[in-house]
Formats: sequence, C-alpha cells, structure tokens
Amino acid sequence: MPLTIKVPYTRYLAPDGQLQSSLPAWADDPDLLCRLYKQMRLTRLFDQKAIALQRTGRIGTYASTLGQEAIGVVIGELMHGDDVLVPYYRDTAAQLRRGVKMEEILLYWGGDERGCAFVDPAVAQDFPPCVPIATQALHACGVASAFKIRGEHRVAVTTCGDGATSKGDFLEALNVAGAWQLPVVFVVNNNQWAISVPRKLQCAAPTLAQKAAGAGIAGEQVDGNDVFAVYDRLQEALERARRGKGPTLLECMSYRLSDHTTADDASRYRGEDEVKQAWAEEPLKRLQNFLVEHRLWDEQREQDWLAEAQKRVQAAVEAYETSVPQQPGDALDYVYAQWPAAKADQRAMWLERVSRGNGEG
Amino acid sequence: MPLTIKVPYTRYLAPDGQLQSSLPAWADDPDLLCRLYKQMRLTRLFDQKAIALQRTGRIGTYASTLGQEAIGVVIGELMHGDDVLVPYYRDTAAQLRRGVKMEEILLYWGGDERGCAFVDPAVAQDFPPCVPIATQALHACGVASAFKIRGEHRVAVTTCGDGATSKGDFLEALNVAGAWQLPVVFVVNNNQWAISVPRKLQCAAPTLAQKAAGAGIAGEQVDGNDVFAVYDRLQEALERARRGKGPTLLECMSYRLSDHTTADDASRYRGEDEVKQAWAEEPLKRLQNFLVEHRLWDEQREQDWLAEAQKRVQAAVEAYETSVPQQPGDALDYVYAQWPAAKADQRAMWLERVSRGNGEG
Amino acid sequence: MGEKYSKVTLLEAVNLAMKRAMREDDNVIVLGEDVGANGGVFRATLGLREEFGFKRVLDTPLAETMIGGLSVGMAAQGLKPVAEIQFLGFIYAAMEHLVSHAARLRNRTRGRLSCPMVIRSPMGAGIRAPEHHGEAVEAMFAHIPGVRVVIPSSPARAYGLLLAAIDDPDPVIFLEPTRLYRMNPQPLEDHGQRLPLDTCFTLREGSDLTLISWGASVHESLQAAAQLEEHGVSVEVIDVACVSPIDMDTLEASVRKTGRCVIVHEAPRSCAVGAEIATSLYERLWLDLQAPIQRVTAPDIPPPLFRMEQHYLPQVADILQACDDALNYA
Amino acid sequence: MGEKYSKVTLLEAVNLAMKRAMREDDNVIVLGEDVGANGGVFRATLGLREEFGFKRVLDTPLAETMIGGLSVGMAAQGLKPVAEIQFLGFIYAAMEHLVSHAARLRNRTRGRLSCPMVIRSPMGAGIRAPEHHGEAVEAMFAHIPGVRVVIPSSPARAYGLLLAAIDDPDPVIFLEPTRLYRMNPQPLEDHGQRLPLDTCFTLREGSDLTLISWGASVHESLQAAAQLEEHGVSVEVIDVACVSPIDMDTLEASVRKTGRCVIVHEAPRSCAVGAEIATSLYERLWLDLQAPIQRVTAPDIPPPLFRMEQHYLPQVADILQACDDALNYA
Ligand SMILES: Cc1ncc(C[n+]2csc(CCOP(=O)(O)OP(=O)(O)O)c2C)c(N)n1
Ligand SMILES: Cc1ncc(C[n+]2csc(CCOP(=O)(O)OP(=O)(O)O)c2C)c(N)n1
Ligand SMILES: [Mg+2]
Ligand SMILES: [Mg+2]
Repeated sequence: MPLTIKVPYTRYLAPDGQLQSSLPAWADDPDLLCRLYKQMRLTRLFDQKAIALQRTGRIGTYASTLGQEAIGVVIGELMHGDDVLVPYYRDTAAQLRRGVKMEEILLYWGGDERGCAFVDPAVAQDFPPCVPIATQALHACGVASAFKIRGEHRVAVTTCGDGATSKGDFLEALNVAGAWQLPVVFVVNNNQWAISVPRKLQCAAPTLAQKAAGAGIAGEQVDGNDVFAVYDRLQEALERARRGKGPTLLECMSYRLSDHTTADDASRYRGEDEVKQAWAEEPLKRLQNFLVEHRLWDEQREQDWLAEAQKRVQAAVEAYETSVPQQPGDALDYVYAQWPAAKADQRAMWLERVSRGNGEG
Repeated sequence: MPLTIKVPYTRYLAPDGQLQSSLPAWADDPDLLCRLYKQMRLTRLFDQKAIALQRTGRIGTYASTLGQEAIGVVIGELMHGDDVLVPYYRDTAAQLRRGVKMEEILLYWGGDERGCAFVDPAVAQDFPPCVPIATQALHACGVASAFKIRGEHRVAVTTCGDGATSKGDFLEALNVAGAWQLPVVFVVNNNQWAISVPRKLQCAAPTLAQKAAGAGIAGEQVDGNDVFAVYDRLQEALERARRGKGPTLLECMSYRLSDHTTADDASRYRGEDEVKQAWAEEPLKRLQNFLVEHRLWDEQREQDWLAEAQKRVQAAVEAYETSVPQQPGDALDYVYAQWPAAKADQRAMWLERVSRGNGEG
Repeated sequence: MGEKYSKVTLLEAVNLAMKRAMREDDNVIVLGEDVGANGGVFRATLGLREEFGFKRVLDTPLAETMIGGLSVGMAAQGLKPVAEIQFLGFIYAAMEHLVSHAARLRNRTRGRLSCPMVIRSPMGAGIRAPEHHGEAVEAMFAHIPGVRVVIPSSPARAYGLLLAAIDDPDPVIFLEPTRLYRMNPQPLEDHGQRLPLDTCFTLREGSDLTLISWGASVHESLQAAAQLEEHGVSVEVIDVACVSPIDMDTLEASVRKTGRCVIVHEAPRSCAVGAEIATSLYERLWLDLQAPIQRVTAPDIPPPLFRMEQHYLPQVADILQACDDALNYA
Repeated sequence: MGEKYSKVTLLEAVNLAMKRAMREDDNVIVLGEDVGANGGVFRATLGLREEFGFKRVLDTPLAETMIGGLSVGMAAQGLKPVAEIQFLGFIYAAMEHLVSHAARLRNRTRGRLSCPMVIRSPMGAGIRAPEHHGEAVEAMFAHIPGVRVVIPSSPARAYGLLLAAIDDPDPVIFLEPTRLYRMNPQPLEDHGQRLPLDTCFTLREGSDLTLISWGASVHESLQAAAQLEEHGVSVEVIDVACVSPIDMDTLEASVRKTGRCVIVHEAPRSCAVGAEIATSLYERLWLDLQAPIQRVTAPDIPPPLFRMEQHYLPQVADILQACDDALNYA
C-alpha cells in the first residue's frame, strides 16, 4: 500500500530557446524580458571577474553562480522593496538585483566584514550570505514571523542548495512555516551537486519539492534555467505568501556549471559529458535565443550592453581595490553594541597587538 | 498547481471491537491474540503501579504509556531476538515485551543508572530510553547502517512521539534511511499531544506519515489502538527492511490517556470530552471485546491473568525496593572505559565527598 | 511605583519581569515549547497567553534548532524574542544558531543588523528530575564572544536581570536555577527597575575570605559563610550573576581585601567558568593572595540520575572544607 | 615495520593513519560529507574509497546532526566510525549527540553499550578561508565529561594520536589544525605505533620558562623559543596535544623546574582551555611559581574574516612579549 505523490513541474522555454507552451500574459512585456536578460548577463560578467580576482589572489575563495543566474535574477526582480532576502552563499545574482553593491560582494569574499554592511537602503534589512548550510531557512521563518505578528504584507524569501535540503534546519523551517502559515518562500537552487555529492545520493525522493508534503505546504518544481517558469511560479508563490495564504517550496532545477568554489576541482568527481550537456541547457543562451528569435534583442544591443556591464564591473573592482583599510578597532566594535567595560583590557591588548604589526590589515 | 498526496490508512478493528474488514491470515492464531492481550494487560498493570510508586515518592517522574499499549506490545512481539530496539521514554510496553525487567524500568525512573544495564541477554544490544527528543531516530539509523555494512539481516526499530516528528533529527534520519536504504522502521506513536501542544499545532500536514515522502521512503498510517492493524503493517515493514527493501515510517494513531508525565497536569490544556472520547477507543478493551466475542477470552481467564500479572508486578517492586545501593565509585567508573589517570585527584575528591555523607546514596 | 508583593519566588519574579517587559514594549514576544496554554512546564510564562494573545506568546513545534533560528530572524527584524528552552539539557540543538548567528549578526553586518534576543532556560540539578534535566553548562556559552550569560540566584536579581536582558541590544542567555525556582520567596516590588548586566553582587561583606559563586550554589555558599561566622571567620560572598562578561574588578577588589578565595559552582570542574575567574584573579592579584584559590565543583562526570545528584552538587560541608584549606594554608 | 616516507605532511599522516586503522580492523569505517569520491575537501580521506569500497567509506547527506547521531548508533554496534566534520565551524549541529549521547552511552548503560567513535575535524584560522572556516572551540568539548579531545601539531603526532584515538574505547574529538595541514613535511614511518592519549609532548627542553601550547600555535611557540635561545633564555616548549583529559603532571613538573610559564592558544581567551591549565598549575605550584602565568590568546571576538586573521592569531611577537613579562616579573 504505497504512499503516492504527484509534484507539478513547470517549463515554458525548452533548452534550445523554443517555447514548449504558450506564455502567460505577464510575459508580454519586452522591457521586462530584456531587463531580465541584461541582469543575467551582467551577473555572469561579474561572476567571471570575481573568479579572475580570486585566481590572482585579490579576493579569497569565491562561490560562482555560473549557470544559475535565472533563479537569482528573477528572485531579485520579483521581490518587493520591503520584502527581505535571506540568501545563502551562492546568491550573487539575487543580491545584485536587490541592490547589494558589486564592491560589497568583493569585500565579503575578499575577507572584509564591510562587505555585509550593505549601504543601499533598498537592502538594509536583507541578510548577509549564510555559510552554515540551511540555517538561513530558519532565519527567514523568524523574519516572516515578525511580518505576520506585526500584520505586515511582506514576504521573506530564502534560498539554499539541493544539499541543504537534507539538513534539519531546512526541514524544521518548512514545518514551522506550515504550522504558522508564514509569509515565506523557500527557493531551492537544485544545481545537482553538493560539492562532490550528487543529488541522487543526497535523497531518495524523486523531487526535493515533495519535502513540502511533510510540512503540509505548497511545493513544486520548475525548470530553473527557464526565466519564464521561475518568474511565473515564484510570482504566484510570493503573492500567495503576501496574501497570507501560506508558504511555498519552489525547487528550481538547474546546474552548477562551475566548480563548487574556487577551492574545488569538480573534475575529480564528475564527468565531462554531464557538464557538456548542462551547457546546452544553461539559462542565458536560452533566453537570448528566445529574445533574438522574437526580435527583442540583437548583436548590437548585446555588444552595447556588454560594454556597459564591463564598465560597471570594472568600476566596482576599482572601488573594491581602493577601499580604505579597516580600522583595527573595527574587529571589536561590532561584537556588542558597546564593547563591555569588563573586557577593556582585551581592547588594549588587541590594539597593542595590531600595532605590533602582525600580518596584513 | 498543488502537489497531491495520498497516504494509506489501515484499521481492522473498530473502536467497539467489531471487525471492519476481514482479518489477514496470520490473525487466525488464538494463542498469538491472547498473548498480545495478556501482555497489554500486564503492561497496563505495571504502568499503573509505576504511577502509584511515583505518587508515594518511591520513584521519580514517570511517563505513562496508558492507552498506547497496543503499539509497544506489537513491536516487542514482532521484532526478532537479534533486532535492536531504539526506544524513546514512553516505551515501557515494547521494552517489557523485549525482555527489559520491570525492576530495571523502576530503577531507571527511580534515579538509578542500573536501570539501563539490562541484564537479560535478549536485550543486550537494545538502546536505553531516550530523553532528548528524536535523537534516537538517528541512533537507529546508525545501528541499521552497521547491519547493512556487515550484511546482517537485522532490523533497527525506533519509536517516537508526534511532537518528535518536528525535530530535525527525525527528519534527517528519514532522509538518510532513504538515501542509504537502511533496514530501519520508524514507528511514530501519534498520541495527539506533545505535552500541551496538540497535533495540529505541531504540523500543518494532515498526516505525519507523509513526512516519508520527502525522504522517498514508504509511509503509512494505522489505527494504533487496533493490534491487528499495527501487527499487520509493522510485520510487512519489518520484512521489507529485513529483505533489504528499505525503511518505513509507520504512523500509529493513538491517544495519551494519561498526563504527559507524573509531573504534568493535562487538565490545564485539554478538555474532558476529548479524553472521554479517547477512552471509548482505547486498545485494551477493544481487543478484549473482540476476544470475548470470539470466545477466545472470558472473565475467568481475565481474573486468573490479573492475579498472575499482579504477582509479577509485585515481585518486581520488591526486587526494586530491595536492590543494593550503588557503590559511590559507580558514578565515575563508567564515564570512560577506565577512569583517566589524569583525573585521579577527582576520584579521590569524589569519594571523600560521598564519605562526607551529603544527601542520599 | 509598581505593585508590591510580600512573597515572590524566583519563578514568579521571572514571570513578573516578562509581563512587565511585554507591557512596556510591544516588540517583546515569548516563544517556546508549551509556553502558551500550559504556561510553561514550570509555569514561568503563566498568564502571558491570556494577557498578550497568540501573536505574542507562541507555542512552537518541538524543535530547538528552530527556536534558536527563529529568534535570530525575529530579532533581526526588531522584535525582542524571549525564547524558552524547556531545560538546558535540550539547548544543544540550538547551539549553531547561538554561536554562528545570534552572537555574530551584529559583527558580521558591521552593526546593520543586530540580535536583541533572550534565551531563557532552567538550569542545574537537585530537583530529582529525569536524565538531561540537570545540566549546568554555562561555560560553553561563556566561551562564545558576542553573547552575555546571566544566572540569577534570587527573586530580585531574576526580576531585575531579566528585564535588563530583554532590554539589552545583544543576545543574552539567561539561565534560571530550577532548584531555586520555588525556594525562599521574598518581598518584591514590580517597579521595573533593571539591574546591571555587567556587575557582580556582593551578598555579604567579610574580611577573611571571599566566596565566589553563582546559580543555585550561591545558597550553599551563604550557608557556609553563616556557619563560618559562628566560628569567628568573616566571609564575603559574591554572586557573579553575569558569567560572561565577568565583572572581574569587583571580584579583584574583594579578594585583594580578603587575600583568600574559594570558588563554588555546580558545573564539572574542567574548563568551567571557575577556571577563568581563578586565572584572572591570579593574574591580577599575584602578590596579594595569601593562599591558592580553592575550587568546589562537580566532578568531571555527566550529571548522574537523581539518586546520586546530592553528592554531585557542591554541599555546605564541601565548601567548609575548602574554606578551611584556604584559611589554614601556611 | 612499515613503509618509510621521507616527506609526509600532517594531512598525509592523517590519511596514513586512517588507512592503517582500516586495514587492521574491518570495523573501522569512515563517514562524512565529501569523504568518498572527492577524498575530503582537504583530501584527508584520499584513496580510502578506492581501497575500502562504498561500504566502509560513506558519503553522507549534508547534515551534521545526522553524522553525529549515526556515529553513535554505529559505535554502539561495535563499529569504529571515524566521522569527518568538514570544518569545526560546522560541528555545532552535532553537539547534542556528542554531549548527550556519545559522551554518556557507556555511563548511561553501566558499560553495556559504549561509543568508540572518532570525530575528526579541521580546526583553526590562518588559511584565508571564508567565514566559519576558522573556529578553535576545543574548550567547549574539553568541558564535556566522557569524551577526549586531541589536537596534533606535527605529522608524527597526527599519525600516532589518530591511531590511538581510533583504538580508544570511548569517543574522541580529533581536531586537525588546517594551518599545519601542508606545513613542514617530515619523514614518517608507517609502523602503526600508537601514541598515548593522556600525555603531553615536550618538544624542547629548557630551564628558564615553560611555553605551553597546542594546535597550530605550537609552531609560533617553537619559533619564539628559538629566538629567546639566541638571547640566552632557555625555554621548554610543551605541546599539550590532549586537551581533555590534560596531563597536568608533565606540565606541573616542567613549570616546577622553570618557575615561569606562558600559555599560548588560538581560541578566544575567556573560559578557554588555557584558563583550566593555568588554574591547575597555580593550584599545584603556588609556592614554586616565580611570576604569574601569562596567556597569549585571541581576543574575545568571533574569528574575523581573513583580512584580520593574522592579528587574531597569536604571533611570535606576542609570545615574545608575554615571555618578557614573565621573565622580568619582579
Ligand atoms: C553546516 C555546514 N556543513 C558543511 C558546510 C560545507 N559546505 C559548504 S557548501 C557545501 C555543499 C552545499 O551544497 P548545496 O546545498 O547543494 O549548495 P550548492 O553549493 O551546490 O549551491 C558544504 C558541504 C557548510 N558550509 N555548512
Ligand atoms: C530535545 C528535547 N526538547 C524538549 C524536551 C522536553 N519534552 C519532553 S517530552 C516532550 C513532548 C514530546 O511529545 P511527543 O514527541 O509527542 O511524545 P509523547 O511524550 O507525547 O509520547 C518535550 C517537549 C525533550 N525531552 N527533549
Ligand atoms: Mg547544490
Ligand atoms: Mg505525543
């Protein structure tokens, strides 16, 4: 007597850029489509630059978002200004679209806490990238609880990878989101790998979206490399949450075209064929094909935008590289609202130590 | 586009003891049925005695299993000798049937570690009752992993309450059990309450069994007050696990007729009506009605068995109350295989402190 | 001026403090297992649901990781969550959120976000409770930069310190000794006055020896001091109360005066807070100490089931022995 | 006699020890995130999958609570799990299983069940890694009765101590300083000899001062000792290696001889293992110490992102300053 389950899956745009089914009404907006494409292109350019900076030792380890730009860009596009993003560490795409500055992202991966200070008021309440896997899902539930308690029509959006769906935090978060009907959307970036662990070793269920069933919340899959699918389903999930109709788990099927991070060598554990196949399905080219076919985009516009994007990235790199050094006291000054008087001796010790000139500053 | 799910539910015996559907072949065994009934009756008698002992200060806090005897007795009945039980703290029924001694259970709740020493070789590998909620589910997966690694045809059975299904440990356990196809059966004793938190505030899903879906394992519900249903479905789950066909989550619908523990007062948070209704569905009377109707049991046998059970319980209480005191050194001697030489001074300090005669021994 | 009560237990003081904080500030909310309809397994949250409703008194599903993580998210949004962990022995699952997030959110974001949350939890042994209901692991938290760890040992301190903890702009771990919950009720005025989170409390002045303690052991320390007094020994007793950060200045001044010191705590000896205090005192008072500092602690074993717990806990006799050793040190 | 290697890093020594243990005993199994096909993110488990197969080298789903809990269940069944936590900053989710189960299973069952498991994890800062990859929280574990905590600081000690940890009938938390993983390769013979889990290692003898350290800071301690030697100061350097239980006898003997002591560790100062060692030394050596014990530690702040980590870590200059203070104490 087996338990039976059926999980919806949405895709409009086939890997070759052809439509599989007719588009929803909202998609009849060339500006929107071009904006999404341009943002994806910009994100990829920045991402490549970050990897280059790591290779030359100008930032530390970096987690590339190559091949997963559609998910993050749509998240950033659809969220309202006063919604809150609670991202993981592979969310450059969503963060940039939300208003985090490129130089902040570089500062963060460059080992400088100011990278999470987020100067743009648009992202003043967004969380910084979260490294301890899946913990952010619970923070998002806390944020959503605050919205609900205060009666605000705001949504918390949180992201994570496929691997993260195995960790208790994620599962406890789905459960409380359901129990309390929280205005939160869980976006799983299923890029098929958790470092070297493939999706199928992570979980025996055919979809990750069906983890929603155990929490009694909505769950579905989309082709995460199809901006139309992501946009359509995320839009509905956000609206449902905003109207107090409960949380959603949205599993976005994608692929990590890069190594896990710059510290990883994916060729150790996965075959070339698989990666080659994934390149044929990546989101940028797919959307570009569609836009070109529908005469919404052309080579000239591509070149113009590339030049503009290049310029923005370059300016950010310069801003990053010329940022003034941190003050030694910064390392202590934000640990508590006020450094405790009881630890005054430690402050003195620290400043003395730094002035002794150990290491870099 | 909602996700859809269907969870099987099994019941043979209606609350009034009438059959709802014809019984499976294995049930055509009067000895088995009477054995189950007698064990349930014995368990309840012991349970009541334990509460009485608590009320008179002869043991500490105790977690009653009143109304949930069918689940534990069937677990104990069906497990093989070399299977391993990884119980929670409300598993008197299963433990007694497995071979844990009544006086051991009293020692445990009486504040004496020897209560988990389990002298009967039949339970030498069983785990002690687990207090930190849901953690035992992972231990069971570890035990099952050992079976699988060594190629043994043994099964780990672990139990927990409805509240426990919200905790990450439980959910992580389901996931790894599925990913590794472990020989483990998860029995959820859904007694509708987690102390004062009712089942529906615990989780928005209509069944807890459907948490299996997220892990890609088998999951189903049974009427946990119907021995036939529990027996039938648990038997199949155990066999499937033993044959290497994967784990099962079995949600047993029951009711906690008692307070949460002797330290609790359930009247603070739940209505009388609900409890009264639950008494009409409790497992012992239900089976008794069936047995009497089918002339497998009668008043005389009931009285004889009660007398015998009474005697056994009384003997256990005496064994408990006359057990020799622990040795002071016992508190240290099992912390490590050997008390570390580096902490020799602490041993001396401890023995001196005990000899100073603080408190009880 | 607040209501005056003639007999308030530590437990009731905790309850009064939460009520007051919730009345003063709508952002204060309470969450945890069984805190709502049941008023908490010890009744610390009694009446809160009735007065403040479902939105501010939240019964959570059974998951401590979640309680930790939710609180971080709420606090980042400007709420002031006061979360109950039912017993300290069940806090470990919340550890990752405490160490990696609550303690770091402000620092990580250069002050852009912060985490004004309180985790309350009953701590310590001595009430014949089951396994895992008697932990005293304050040392683990005291080692985490970015949180405060507060342990009241009287109704008045529970009241004033909890109010301060809820006010505090950073995360506070607030540990309530269960053994004291219903002991020694005292008069208390619900005046709303906060006590400082960064000072020790000198409970008794003396000149021959300083007894330093916190939590339930403060009571045995006071008893030991009273007995010594009868023998003409003048003992100063200090309740550390805030075990992180520790107000070493007060402790230093006392031991500088008395020259002798005994530290009493219920946690196992090794790497406990007692070692930090002792080391800091030695660092500050090398030339002024008349005898080595004595530690009276539990041995390095897990809290035993309750038949042995009276031995496990430091008793008056053990403290007197240590005071003797300190006083008679040649 | 085992194979002799002329240059072995600490990382390779860990790998050799696991291989040998797995060859010697079929019950030894390895589990963790990315330990299989990938050979671990640092390559500590390189080649194990190839040699011992899928059944003994298990890539787990991504869940540290689960890694802790599974290991307890396996160990209770007589396997000897060697579990990797990818970085110490991710161990917190496993805490409940370590404190409440691994450390207690033997005691709880009066020896009927036991828990011979090893948790290995890279620890410490200094490799310009991202957030949460630089924790040194050995003190939290050193406060747990029932586990051992071992931190090697050379390839030979990593090899011998890990073999001993795997043999040990009780749970061992084995922390490998990432900063040393690929530093100073040394000759090593794969002879299978265990090192004791309850003794310190005296790395350098001296008569004027004792430098006590563990983990990566041992290296700066040795450098400081060498520099002091040039100025005619004779420094004894001891690697504690097993920070729980601690071999105080060796430390005591050394400091009794030198009369002066500096403790160096990378963890934040408060309630760290350094405080326990200092307190125990004071207790034992009250009359023999010539100066207060100095602590060189990180400040009480979370490990900063990597631009500041060189300041955060105790440096040779900091140690020299502390030695100066100890030597010149009037
Ligand atoms: C609690 C925790 N455990 C382990 C790690 C180390 N780690 C970093 S990323 C990663 C894999 C994550 O995979 P997935 O969730 O699929 O996200 P992806 O990186 O593929 O986007 C691991 C194990 C971590 N950061 N946090
Ligand atoms: C980790 C943890 N948190 C909290 C508790 C306190 N506690 C003991 S039983 C219980 C409720 C358990 O409910 P459920 O899982 O439904 O089991 P039941 O007791 O109803 O059989 C709680 C919260 C605990 N033992 N462990
Ligand atoms: Mg992934
Ligand atoms: Mg229940």
